[in-house]
Amino acid sequence: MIYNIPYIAVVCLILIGLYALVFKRNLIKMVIGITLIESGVNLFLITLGYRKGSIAPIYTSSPGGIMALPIPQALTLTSIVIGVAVLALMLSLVIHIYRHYGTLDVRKVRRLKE
Amino acid sequence: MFTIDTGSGFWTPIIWVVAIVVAFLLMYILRMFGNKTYKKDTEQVKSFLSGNPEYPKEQMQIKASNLYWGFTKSMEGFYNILRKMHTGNASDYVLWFVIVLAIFLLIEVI
Amino acid sequence: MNVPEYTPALIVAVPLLGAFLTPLISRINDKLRNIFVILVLGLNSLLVGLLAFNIFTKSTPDSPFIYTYIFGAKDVTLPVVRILFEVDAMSIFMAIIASILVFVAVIYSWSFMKENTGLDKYYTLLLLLTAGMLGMMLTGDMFNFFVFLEITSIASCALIAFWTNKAESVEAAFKYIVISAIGALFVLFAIALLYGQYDALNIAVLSNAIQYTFLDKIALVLLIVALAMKAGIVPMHMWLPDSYGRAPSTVTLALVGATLASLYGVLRVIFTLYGNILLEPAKFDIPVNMFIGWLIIPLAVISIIVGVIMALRQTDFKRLIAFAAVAEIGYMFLAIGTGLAAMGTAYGRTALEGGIFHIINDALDVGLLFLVAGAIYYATKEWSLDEMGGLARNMKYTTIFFVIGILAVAGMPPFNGFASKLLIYESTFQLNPILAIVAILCSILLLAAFVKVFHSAFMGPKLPKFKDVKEVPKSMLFAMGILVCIIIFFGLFPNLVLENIVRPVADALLSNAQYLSMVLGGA
Amino acid sequence: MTEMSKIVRTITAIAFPFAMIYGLYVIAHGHLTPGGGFQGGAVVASACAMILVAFGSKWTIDKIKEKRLSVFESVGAIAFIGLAFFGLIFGAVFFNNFLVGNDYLFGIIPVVGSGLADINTAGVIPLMNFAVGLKVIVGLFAIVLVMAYATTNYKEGKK
Repeated sequence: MIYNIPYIAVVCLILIGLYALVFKRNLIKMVIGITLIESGVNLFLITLGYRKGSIAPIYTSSPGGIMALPIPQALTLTSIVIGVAVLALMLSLVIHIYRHYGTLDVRKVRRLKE
Repeated sequence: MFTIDTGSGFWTPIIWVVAIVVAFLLMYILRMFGNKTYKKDTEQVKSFLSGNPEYPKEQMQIKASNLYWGFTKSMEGFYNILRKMHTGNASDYVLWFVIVLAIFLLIEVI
Repeated sequence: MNVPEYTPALIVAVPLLGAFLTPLISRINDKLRNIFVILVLGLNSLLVGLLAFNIFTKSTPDSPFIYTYIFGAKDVTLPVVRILFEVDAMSIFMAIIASILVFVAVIYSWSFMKENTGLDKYYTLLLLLTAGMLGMMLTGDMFNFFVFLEITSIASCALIAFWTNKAESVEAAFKYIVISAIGALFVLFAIALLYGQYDALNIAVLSNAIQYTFLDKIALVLLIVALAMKAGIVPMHMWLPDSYGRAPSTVTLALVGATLASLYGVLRVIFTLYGNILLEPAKFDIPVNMFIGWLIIPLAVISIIVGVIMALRQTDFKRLIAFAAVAEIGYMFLAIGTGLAAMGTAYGRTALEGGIFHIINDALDVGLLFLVAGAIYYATKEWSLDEMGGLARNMKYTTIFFVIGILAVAGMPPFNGFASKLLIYESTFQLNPILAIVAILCSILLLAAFVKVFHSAFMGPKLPKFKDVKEVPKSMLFAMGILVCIIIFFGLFPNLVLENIVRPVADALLSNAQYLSMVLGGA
Repeated sequence: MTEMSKIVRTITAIAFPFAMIYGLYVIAHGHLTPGGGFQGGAVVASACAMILVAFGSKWTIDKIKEKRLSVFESVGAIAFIGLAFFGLIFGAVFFNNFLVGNDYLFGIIPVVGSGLADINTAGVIPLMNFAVGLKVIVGLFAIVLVMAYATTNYKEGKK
């Protein structure tokens, strides 16, 4: 059971992120929601690579024993890098939106509709 | 090379090209029979509006929003639903995604 | 004729290298930079063309040819853990579309974007977008697919917001990035679900191992819904008119390619990743392919109807075309769904061929219309149809191109749109007549929507405020001319295209066992 | 952003070199220990962002031009892609690790088994780490700088 806690956390993070995206009105909070979903997915990837009692997969001067899988960690790292780029882009867009609209309320940032 | 066979029918663009060329030829021939008395820059050219004055040209153009007025009016109920759907709110976009995802998951897992 | 084995790698690497060289060259001279970008994309299109020729000539109906390229290793042992490109007819077919669109876009931008500042960034992002799209289409690794998907969405989002001084552009870009971030994250989640079960990321390895367990079902739904959202299917299409409508026309052209790349993702997931399950339904008690097919068909029909009906009442030129594009994507999904639901029958195959043929036709037609909209904006600085009128008197060539474009997109014979739509109509009629009737009716309504554009923008008296409007510069006319030539060629010789390009692509999609044996056994 | 108090500025000036060295260490040892181009680059970039916060955006923008940063960014990216192309030229495969096996630059093949790390190994991977590190430092710093610039402009425009 204790090994299932990360998976529960993953589902919780994704649901909280979706909640923030759907129900929060502030654009910054929506960005935070996306980041939460991303953390959930990253946590999921990392958890997949863990084996019971394993050590970090560093080959040099390792004490021996089984190692965690390195591939999910590499994938997570790539995903984090992409996440940083997306986050930076979103925040700069939010800055621009605030400049043009003077508000961060998502219900008011909708000149494009129908 | 030209004909595609759809399994239950076929389609040859060449027939249509020939038809279009013939139509254009007919059009040209009909144009040759046109009225010889037509003269440019005379009273003839002016549009006849039962004696009413002719409006400036910008007002004569039917605007795009008015063009299918009848159609949009008769479909108003449907358009109202669509208008409510297209809120332009980014949260709603995500909500639609979640709804479709939920429906698909429910159907698929069952 | 053989091409060097590293051509697939070059197809992605050349735009990437060009993208990073562009800011440096831009410091020397602006014109030099434009020529450089055109040369890079020309070289890229040439490489794509050579590879396509190679693949299409080597493919036979029984054994489609697949090109495998493994990065970083001389000996090709252990393809399971390598990053590799798997290029089959489907991939290269989509790559042809993407490279044509971007090449045309970059020629068009010579004059269209001339007055903007920051063009070095514009060209860098455009090349990055190209690299991302082509990478999505050529890769054989699910995680790489995700990475390229994100590259594509980041680059296209930055391009949508290129006119940052316009509020609507920024708003559209924000909506687009929210949608693409969510879509890509759910794709990654699905990939992680698959990785956790089968310990592999390679498409062929995964496809070989897949069991259709409970988690596989969830992953399939996540992949299809997320990628369908990025392809812009109703009711997840609302970002599409926003971003298509407010981006510069050249960017919209590239975005059409990015959207179709997501569509390619759907096809790849259904027909290759889950090919063992969905292509051979006899293994299961319930017909899984019917199930997925009938899930997709209602969405496709709604897309067609909503796209067309909304297009009818738009007054913004580019939004109208964008809603038409939603309808066109609906046609493709309708064909895919029909092909899936009627797997194994002759008309199911016809539907799939029609759908694949429609992908390239739609890209060309809708792309041409967006370019015409851009040309009108260039000449009049106006998006709204209410303000236009009588432009045909000033812009002869643009008008002719527009007429060809609307006839092609609405599926009027003898243009290319008709050939593919005919295949879709006839095959869906055999599945369920109502589908075909809806498709034909909506096609007519689509023509009506474009007749409205034609009437209000080009017809009517010459408006005094557009007295000084001139025909657009030659480079823009040339770019539109390229698309028009391809449209007319495809319209006049539909069977040539169908026999030599579309059939091999359908073969490649449908013969999953061949794909697996070529990738896994041959290596 | 205006500059912060003198205490903050002094502490920043002291802490900056340490953060910088640590980041560069993470980049340089990327092929031996956890870390690499991106992680080290992020550390250095956050050090630079600390400078930006402490000394104010105006001071920083006067010192560093965003255009010059973008040149470095291109150089980093070109170095990465260029190394991949060199793999094609010298090793016949794209991204080939063509430096492994020679005796001079990062070419030593380490003994199999766990042991102390040798920095002179791993072929092109450390070089690629340097390229990525350069790109990440400059890229992230440029992003923060542009954001700070945008917010300052907004405030000035409003007044």
